[in-house]
Amino acid sequence: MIDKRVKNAEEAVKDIPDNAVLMLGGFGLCGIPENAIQALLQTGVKGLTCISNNAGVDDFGIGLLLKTRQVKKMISSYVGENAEFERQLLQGELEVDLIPQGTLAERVRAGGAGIPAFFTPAGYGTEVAEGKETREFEGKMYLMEEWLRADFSLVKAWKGDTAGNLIFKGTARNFNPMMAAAGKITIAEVEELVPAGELDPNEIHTPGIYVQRIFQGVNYEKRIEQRTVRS
Amino acid sequence: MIDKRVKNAEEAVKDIPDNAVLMLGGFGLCGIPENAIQALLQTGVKGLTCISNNAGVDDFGIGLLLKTRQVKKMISSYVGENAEFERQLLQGELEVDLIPQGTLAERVRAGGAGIPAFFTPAGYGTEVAEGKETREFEGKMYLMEEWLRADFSLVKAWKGDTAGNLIFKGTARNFNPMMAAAGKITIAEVEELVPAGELDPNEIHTPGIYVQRIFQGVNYEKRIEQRTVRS
Amino acid sequence: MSLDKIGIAKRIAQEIEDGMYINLGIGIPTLVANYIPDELNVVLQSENGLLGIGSFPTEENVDADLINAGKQTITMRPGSVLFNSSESFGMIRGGHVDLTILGAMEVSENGDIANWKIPGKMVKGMGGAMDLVASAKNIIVAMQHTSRDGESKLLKKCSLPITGLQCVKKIITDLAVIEVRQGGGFQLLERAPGVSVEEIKNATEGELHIDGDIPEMKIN
Amino acid sequence: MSLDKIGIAKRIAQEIEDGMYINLGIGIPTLVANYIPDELNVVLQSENGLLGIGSFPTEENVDADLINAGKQTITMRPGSVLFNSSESFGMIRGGHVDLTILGAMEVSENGDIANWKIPGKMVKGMGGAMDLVASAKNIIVAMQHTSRDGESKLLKKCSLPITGLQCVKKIITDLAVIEVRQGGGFQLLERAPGVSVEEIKNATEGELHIDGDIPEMKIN
Repeated sequence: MIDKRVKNAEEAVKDIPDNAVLMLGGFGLCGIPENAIQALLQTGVKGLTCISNNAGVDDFGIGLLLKTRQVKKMISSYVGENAEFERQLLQGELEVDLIPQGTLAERVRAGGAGIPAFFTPAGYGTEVAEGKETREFEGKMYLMEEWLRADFSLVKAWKGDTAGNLIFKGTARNFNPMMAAAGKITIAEVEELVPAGELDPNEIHTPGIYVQRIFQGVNYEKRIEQRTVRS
Repeated sequence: MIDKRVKNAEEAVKDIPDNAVLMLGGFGLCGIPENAIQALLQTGVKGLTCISNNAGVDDFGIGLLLKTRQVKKMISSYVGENAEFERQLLQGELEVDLIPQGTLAERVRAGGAGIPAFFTPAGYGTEVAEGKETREFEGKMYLMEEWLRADFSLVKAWKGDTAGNLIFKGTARNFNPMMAAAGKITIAEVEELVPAGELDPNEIHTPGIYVQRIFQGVNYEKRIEQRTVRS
Repeated sequence: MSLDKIGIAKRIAQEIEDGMYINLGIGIPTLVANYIPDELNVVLQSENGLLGIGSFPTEENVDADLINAGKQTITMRPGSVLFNSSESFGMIRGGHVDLTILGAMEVSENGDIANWKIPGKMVKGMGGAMDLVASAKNIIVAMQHTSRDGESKLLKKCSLPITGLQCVKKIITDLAVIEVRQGGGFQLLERAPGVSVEEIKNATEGELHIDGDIPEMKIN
Repeated sequence: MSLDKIGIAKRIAQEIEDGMYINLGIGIPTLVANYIPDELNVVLQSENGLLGIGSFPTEENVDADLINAGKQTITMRPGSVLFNSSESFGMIRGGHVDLTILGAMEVSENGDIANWKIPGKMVKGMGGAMDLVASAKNIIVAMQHTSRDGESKLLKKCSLPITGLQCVKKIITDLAVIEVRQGGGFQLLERAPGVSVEEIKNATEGELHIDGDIPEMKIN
């Protein structure tokens, strides 16, 4: 098997240039590439376009890259929970494209799967449809939406092997598998990196063919946004 | 959890009417719904349209339903290995739509996922493109292809639970997961049926929401088309 | 007396039928889960990738890798299944989810819904709402009948940016249960306990059809 | 002397580079797997849902649930992964497979390929061929230079129904290694051992460019 290992997050992200288009896995703070984000803070790369369902919180996740003004544009479905984000947006310092969550997931999936466009009913009749082609199928109206691809995809998995195969845990899977496939260079960080052959081929969520670099992450904080417990 | 169990194959397929559109999982004879096919031979339902990557062999798989003249039309990507099929086709007794394998997989996936149409490069410039809309994206030409859905999908899994969740084995997965999602009524047969809660939620390939009926199959023959062994 | 949030959630729970797959939005809809009768087998979907949402975890069982679409820590019920966001919205878009319950700022008498954006205010995004309303077979809206300023939220035409067209089937508010009629118009089905038809009429800007006696909701 | 099938497979194997993901078609391409140097780490894809095809199984290890796209029983190498047909063709269509090697009936000088249908004969279907040729970054065709009747299969224009347009990058036959030039035309790169340029020219109907001395293939 092809060995995709790199030493660490710094090594993995060091060639990401200014103005790169990135995809970052995660839903809220669940399943985000914590180590890669930290490493981007170190490289200081600027002008990033970040495709990610959310934009983190003020002091965690993509919020950290917003604070350092490394992000030029966010492409997301929901960006609450972040005061600095709001400030930059209102000041015109940050561009934001808001996309329905299912359309975002499918556009990313289309990018990885070589499908340049598809039709979805989401957003028909709303401002999301402005400037987009619409078409009727079986009496229902749909919008045409195009694929999304990235220069680099940063994903986080639970387990991975040296061939780049990934297994996610719980709802930390979310956007990670589609983003892994839609990045020209995909960088996967995992909680546990094992030799190729140790993962059951039938239980792998992301085939290693989509992953160019993999490393074992460190110091996962896994911050919780809404700690809700049974009384 | 919702209990999707039915007694057996006969019970599962008894309301499939003449002229129904069926999807049948499998690639070659690998991962085909053996029990459901046997039960259809019993009900004697006629005029079926079968969407399946292949058409079985003369005395197994869909080939059995061809022999009894229960099939009106096949929608497949490759239909070799079947003399009776060839005879019926040449005699004009059987309609056949041939579709590129990836397009077939994606059209079925689109059917399950509520996407009425998408663009693919497969078949551009060939007779597959006749009558289809073409469009250029980023300098490359694509065809528009529409979704496929079925009245009933017949799928075969390795393990399943009473809630309809399915796990496939090896390359017997193939078209089964997409077909499970694209059937109005999906009938799953499994080698081992377990109570809901016994399968690891992280290892399930097909969520039970797509499955309306499930039963434990019997007497799996799992015939091999090309038994190739190392000398 | 108008219903409180829990009252609305309890009334909505009565709409749930055995065997349903259900997506619950954030806010009142999330509360509905607490009032689904035990004898019903239903499965709750979380669009971030889970079928089979269970109760909140105990302190020891909190798992950062297991949250719902509202980013709350949750548990899984036996028979649950995890999947990615593309599969999740494939499920929604493909019509596999039987019932969607969500909040709204406005609903129009032809079933349009507005619930994602207020011009002039910070826009946080539509999340999965546009996909849900464009795809769901059956959509019930949970909301207050009027705004804090007393303005009706059941309108002839939505004034806020639309989330989806002609998709809402039923509205359950603090005052009433209302159906959106096929050809358009609100049909009053039930009154909140002690609320008069007149009050509901006054609180409804869109066309309200009232046929015969309107029963009171039964809520325990 | 022209190459036999094994010779063609051996020569094609020389095109394979470390780290490649490769899809091998049925026939000669399948044989290529036997001649990939051990020191190269490559992964073979089977479009029915596997990355990491291994050797054929021993009699005891035959598994009906594990076959390749030619429906032959196979094994998996360590690090393999299984997936469904939609994922598999997403991989192909999305350009993730580095090299596709497949057979052909005809190739034209602008890289068109015909390999699925002969008018008047029973049509078995294109299987995955149209997806592969429309999507692959690099396509090498393995075939005989001429038909059994001695007709050239490297043509100005394909006479048979097309599988894909302008997609073939290289052709390796029993007589020669030929590149399809960017602007069109066949470029002769190598001769089979003992085969003359003249023989290749005579067997090639399309425009054949011959620049300088044409080396013999090195095959061991």
